[in-house]
Amino acid sequence: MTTATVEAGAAGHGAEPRGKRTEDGQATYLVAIAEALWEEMERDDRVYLLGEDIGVYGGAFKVTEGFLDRFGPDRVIDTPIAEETIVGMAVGSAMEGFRPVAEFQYADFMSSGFDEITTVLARYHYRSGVPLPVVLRGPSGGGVRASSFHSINPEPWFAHAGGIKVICPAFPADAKGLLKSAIRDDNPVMFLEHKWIYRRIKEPVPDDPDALEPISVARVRREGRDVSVITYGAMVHKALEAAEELERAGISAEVVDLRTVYPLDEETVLRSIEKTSRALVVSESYRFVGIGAEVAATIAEKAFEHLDAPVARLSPPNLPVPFSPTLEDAFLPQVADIRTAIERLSAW
Amino acid sequence: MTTATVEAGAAGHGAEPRGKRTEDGQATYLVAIAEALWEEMERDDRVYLLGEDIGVYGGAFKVTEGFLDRFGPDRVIDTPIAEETIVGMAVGSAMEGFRPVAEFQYADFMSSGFDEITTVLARYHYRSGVPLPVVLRGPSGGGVRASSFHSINPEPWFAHAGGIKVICPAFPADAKGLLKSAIRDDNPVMFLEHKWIYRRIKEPVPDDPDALEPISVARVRREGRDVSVITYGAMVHKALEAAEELERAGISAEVVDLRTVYPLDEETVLRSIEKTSRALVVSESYRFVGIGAEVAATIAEKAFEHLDAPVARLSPPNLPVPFSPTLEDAFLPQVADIRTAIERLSAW
Amino acid sequence: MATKVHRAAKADARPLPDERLKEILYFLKLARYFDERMEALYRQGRLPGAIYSGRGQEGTHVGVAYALEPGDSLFPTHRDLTAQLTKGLDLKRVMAQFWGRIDGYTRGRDGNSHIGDWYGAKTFTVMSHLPIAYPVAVGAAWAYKRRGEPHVAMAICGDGATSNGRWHEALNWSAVFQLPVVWVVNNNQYAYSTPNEREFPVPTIAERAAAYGMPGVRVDGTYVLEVYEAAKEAVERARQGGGPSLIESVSLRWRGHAGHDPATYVPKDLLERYMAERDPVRTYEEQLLAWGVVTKEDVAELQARIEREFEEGHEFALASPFPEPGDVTKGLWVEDGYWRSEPGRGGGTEAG
Amino acid sequence: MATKVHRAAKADARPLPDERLKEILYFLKLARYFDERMEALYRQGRLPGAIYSGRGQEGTHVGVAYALEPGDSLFPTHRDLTAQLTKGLDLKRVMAQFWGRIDGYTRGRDGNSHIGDWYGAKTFTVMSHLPIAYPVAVGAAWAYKRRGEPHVAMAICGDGATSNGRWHEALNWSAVFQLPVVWVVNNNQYAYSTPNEREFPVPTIAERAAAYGMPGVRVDGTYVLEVYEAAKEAVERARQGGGPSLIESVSLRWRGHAGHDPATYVPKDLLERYMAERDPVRTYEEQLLAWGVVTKEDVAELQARIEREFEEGHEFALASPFPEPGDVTKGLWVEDGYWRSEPGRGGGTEAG
Ligand SMILES: Cc1ncc(C[n+]2csc(CCOP(=O)(O)OP(=O)(O)O)c2C)c(N)n1
Ligand SMILES: Cc1ncc(C[n+]2csc(CCOP(=O)(O)OP(=O)(O)O)c2C)c(N)n1
Ligand SMILES: [Mg+2]
Ligand SMILES: [Mg+2]
Repeated sequence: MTTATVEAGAAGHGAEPRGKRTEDGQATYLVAIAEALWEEMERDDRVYLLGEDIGVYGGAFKVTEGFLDRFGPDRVIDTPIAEETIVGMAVGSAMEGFRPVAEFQYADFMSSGFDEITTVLARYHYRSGVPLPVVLRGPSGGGVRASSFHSINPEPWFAHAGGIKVICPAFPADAKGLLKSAIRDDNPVMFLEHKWIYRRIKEPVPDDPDALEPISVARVRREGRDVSVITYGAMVHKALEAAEELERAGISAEVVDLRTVYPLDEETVLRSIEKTSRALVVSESYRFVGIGAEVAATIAEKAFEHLDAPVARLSPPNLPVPFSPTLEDAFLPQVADIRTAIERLSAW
Repeated sequence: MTTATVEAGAAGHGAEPRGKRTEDGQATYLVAIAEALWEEMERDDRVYLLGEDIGVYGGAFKVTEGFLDRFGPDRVIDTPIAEETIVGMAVGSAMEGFRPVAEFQYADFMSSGFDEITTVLARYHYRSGVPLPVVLRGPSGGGVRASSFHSINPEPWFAHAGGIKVICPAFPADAKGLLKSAIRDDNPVMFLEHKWIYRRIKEPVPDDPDALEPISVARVRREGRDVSVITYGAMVHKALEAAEELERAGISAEVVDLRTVYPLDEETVLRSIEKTSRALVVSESYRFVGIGAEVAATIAEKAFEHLDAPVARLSPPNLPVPFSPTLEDAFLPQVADIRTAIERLSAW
Repeated sequence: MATKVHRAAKADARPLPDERLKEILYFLKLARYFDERMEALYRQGRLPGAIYSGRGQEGTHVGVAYALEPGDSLFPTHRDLTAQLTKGLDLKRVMAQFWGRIDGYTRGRDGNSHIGDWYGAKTFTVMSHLPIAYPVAVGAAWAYKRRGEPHVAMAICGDGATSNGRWHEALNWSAVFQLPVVWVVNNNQYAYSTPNEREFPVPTIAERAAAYGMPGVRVDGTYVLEVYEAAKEAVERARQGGGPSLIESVSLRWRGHAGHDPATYVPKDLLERYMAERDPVRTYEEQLLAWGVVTKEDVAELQARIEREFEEGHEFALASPFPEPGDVTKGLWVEDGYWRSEPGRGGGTEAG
Repeated sequence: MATKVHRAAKADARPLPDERLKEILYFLKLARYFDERMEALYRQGRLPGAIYSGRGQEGTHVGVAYALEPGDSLFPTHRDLTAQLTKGLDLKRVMAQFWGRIDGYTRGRDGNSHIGDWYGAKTFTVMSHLPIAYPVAVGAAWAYKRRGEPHVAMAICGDGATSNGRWHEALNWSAVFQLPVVWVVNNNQYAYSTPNEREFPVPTIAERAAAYGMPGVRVDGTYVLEVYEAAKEAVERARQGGGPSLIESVSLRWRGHAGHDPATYVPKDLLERYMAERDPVRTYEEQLLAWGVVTKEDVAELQARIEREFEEGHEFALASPFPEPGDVTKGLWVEDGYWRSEPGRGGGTEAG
């Protein structure tokens, strides 16, 4: 249960993910996630990993590369293709005191474990008092031309289930700090990584193995006066880009990164609306009964007196994420769409 | 493909559900549903039923009592306890031209068929152009002291999936007309019956086997001037009761029964808000990312200029439906809660 | 039905000391009495919620659960309350659960046999979805193996539940990882109204063990000692590192699926034959009498004790308050402390 | 690996007329060439999306699909494009699909082998979730039986997919209802990086057929005629009302799970042995040459035809427009008429 000494140089088998940082010490989102897993496994030997192809292969996205050599097959478990039982295994071992972190090869395949997730994992503690410190993680999201079965944003389904905290980080440092918090949390947590961000975004991340980010705390990523853009995940990056562009045009947009979608940090959201009086909610999850709907409804109910314009929503339609670039681009909210929506709101 | 002659008297094996109407010809919600199934099976021999214990036993709630004798085991199929395959069987046979109606013993067990529902049924037509005229039906909802696993309102999960129409009728005539429309629809339809309503509510229902109710059309159940209550399912009855009580107190509440929750009839909802300028959204599905969130967000975005008060929401918290009467009553929105919320809105 | 002849009966061997044989009789008779009385209360409208009778299957339930040690865990279904009682549930709290009271194991959050006691009797709080606890048992068994602890997980489900995909996943996984788990199928010949031949296409479930490379055995669930011996063997094999096993225990569901179901789909003569010839409680009682393990007086005493315990439980349940309505959202998150604190006892009335 | 000796080879029997034997060679060689060329384009960054190579498994794919009649339906996975081509997919439209164009079978809505052609070749449009088409095949097979039509459904999945609950549900159900369906497992010895012994605890998948009371056979997937004969037997049995069968066809996945995977977890000597001794395309070609069914010239001609078809397909794909962005929501509901109308061909560019 001690923290491993940092090994310099490129990470290989059994070497720390920190070795995969850039030369100036920055970590991609993917490496930050690997660091969080590694450090928590060093810290607490109740933590173990399970999932398809995470051991010998190091995971479809190589998040757990090198883990098998360092932690051995008792703590890095390659499983059969049986998602219901991946979840059941996590639950049963958590009941016996372990702290499992299960990887879904893609978040899309969480639907294959849906019953154990929503019927057992989400409801067991309320009915029995037995804590289930289980983390389910996996790559979600689109924008990488991976079509319907490798692009889903399942957060609305699981945020609705109740009893599972749902985290969707947008930045490496958040991903690291939030995943560590998730693993230390005594409740079930779903940790949805975004595959479009994995290798695209990098930044410095904390070295202190006890540096945590709090769950259910949103963060204002960019201060602004005219319009609040409430969003999370990959859309944070699109929103920031749109806000930059609009700054030059004299429109000041605030960008709030929810980070955790359930339970929601209503306070930070509402405080932003109090300031700007205008809200644009952007989500990559489908529009109808999506996270955006919840955020918009919350603002409409609780910040009504502050609103100078309708609460606008920007989300994809509820249909399978299409493959063709022309279709996927039309499907996902783009920087230009966000810009237009902000302009429209600020002109209200 | 002819309509059967109505047999008078009590329904028994092989006898029409119409025989179960009351002496003055009214039908309970349950009987209305049975009539719809029966008439559509008489009309179109591509229609068949499958589900657990629906044949010999007539279904857990006896909706299909007598069907096996009339239509035979080729069209009333008792299945193994394998929900994924119940859905798969429906899909495969629909691809071959059948029009399956699958019963889930409780809507709770739709989560056990979740993957085939949301991955195959919801997405297949968009990707392939092959229509899937499949109806999935089952008893949903609480208020009957049946606790967590026999009380769920799964409509938000499936309305979010895209590609499946989701119907939640509140009255016998609607149930009959909408189920018939669902069976004739070329798209997948989820038809969520409410078990609290099954034997509680009765009314005259049409005899004409071609009397249909349109999908995606809401209905103003009660005209009012001061506040619009937008709701569906069992909550319609609670809302009507609250509205009656408030009438005496001089507050005029309009009650809009959505009937179909996806795709939503936004027009009827918005028209009502234009009239009353105040909206209370009541749902029995959980609050967070529930149907209520979507309706509230839609109103907030599209009727902003008409609103004189915040869009209020009343829904249960996202947690397992509890068994104890004290807990279940605290969990579900009650008539008194609706009354209070309307009063608060009308005083805004 | 081709179950084997009672092994124990044939041999006239007593696999356990007399005191333990007597304890088994206690559980069998308790189960039967509880089941009958609760049904009566249900019919009188004095018991809320649902009941899932285990009558006729007491041999299966007591037999498998009695083979477990306190450190072993049990993952049952709605039908298996008798197994949970055998594993150590407190009748008082069980009854408080049925009446939705705060002293029930779920503090009123769930009802009837959707019960469990992880920190005491080490049983999983039952969920309806079939057989949803099978994959969970995999995780508990894995934990024992990983830690080198001499514990075993046992999961029970019905004949119908074997048609479900989870059943296959759990058996397969447990065999790939050679986990200490015993898979029990309570074959009571019906899944609600659905008979065996509409659920699976082979004569027995036990033979399916071969598909998972594990031992499988079919036993007569109406003879508790045969069940016990098979379970014991499987449990000890698992405990010694011998991996998973499958036990199919065959009896007949005497009552309907739940309290409302008259079960007219069960052939009358089949039911009568079972009730007359294969009553797991009566035949075992007769056996113990024949063996001289108990006297008629002992049996009468046992029965009196059981009736007393039932009355005490009933009184306890009715005296226990309903949960406080204001607590409805508590206990969802660990950090709210609800499950670590004494429950609020202000209560409320059913009328609300 | 204990597959049997080639039955057909042993007997030197030709189970089909020469023209059909030659057609099989065409499909084998087409599959191989397509696979190699597409991989090259992928590596050059000239092919978008993913590729799932079927190389080394052509004997399985061609063998099972060739046993089907046009009215039979096929429910494949991501790995089984060769089987779909054999069942009749148009190479041009397949390639348009890979490039996301409007002329792909999914009109750009899905990519690569997530393809199907229900109204033409009668194949199910592939979905990723494993093995999600198995339960759907049940429904199609039921439809044939119900209508008394002489059709058969065939579903394919991988060795790893057999660990999933759906696999069990579908086999079980098909046997309870005695449906005309053939369950094929393409055992290419790996599920992504996971070898057979981590997916199932028995030596073969074929032996699991016993758990469903259906015939099960394990064949050498590197010898197309052995596969074909076994598939033909199962298909005809199903067609005659003999119910479902299970076929395990064993070969080796020569390439990585997908284009990005170097598959270093596959033992080098295993791979080399398969490539050297058990190349399903080369060995079959040699056999036909030995039998005198084809000459070297015929083979060269065949190869030239395939290369020409590939080029034509490639050109066709690149010339096909992208779907119109404005059509993105169309085709969800039947009533919008999208799938009954000609697709809009205004297109758009990748840059959007
Ligand atoms: C996944 C799932 N589908 C449907 C049900 C509804 N249901 C409850 S019990 C039951 C029959 C169970 O039969 P069996 O497995 O033989 O157990 P038994 O009740 O006979 O002990 C059914 C269908 C359920 N609980 N779970
Ligand atoms: C339910 C589900 N879980 C995970 C995946 C991710 N995945 C795609 S292919 C694959 C391996 C499949 O192995 P196998 O069944 O042997 O088929 P093969 O690819 O070897 O043909 C996995 C795990 C999936 N598609 N579906
Ligand atoms: Mg049973
Ligand atoms: Mg494979």
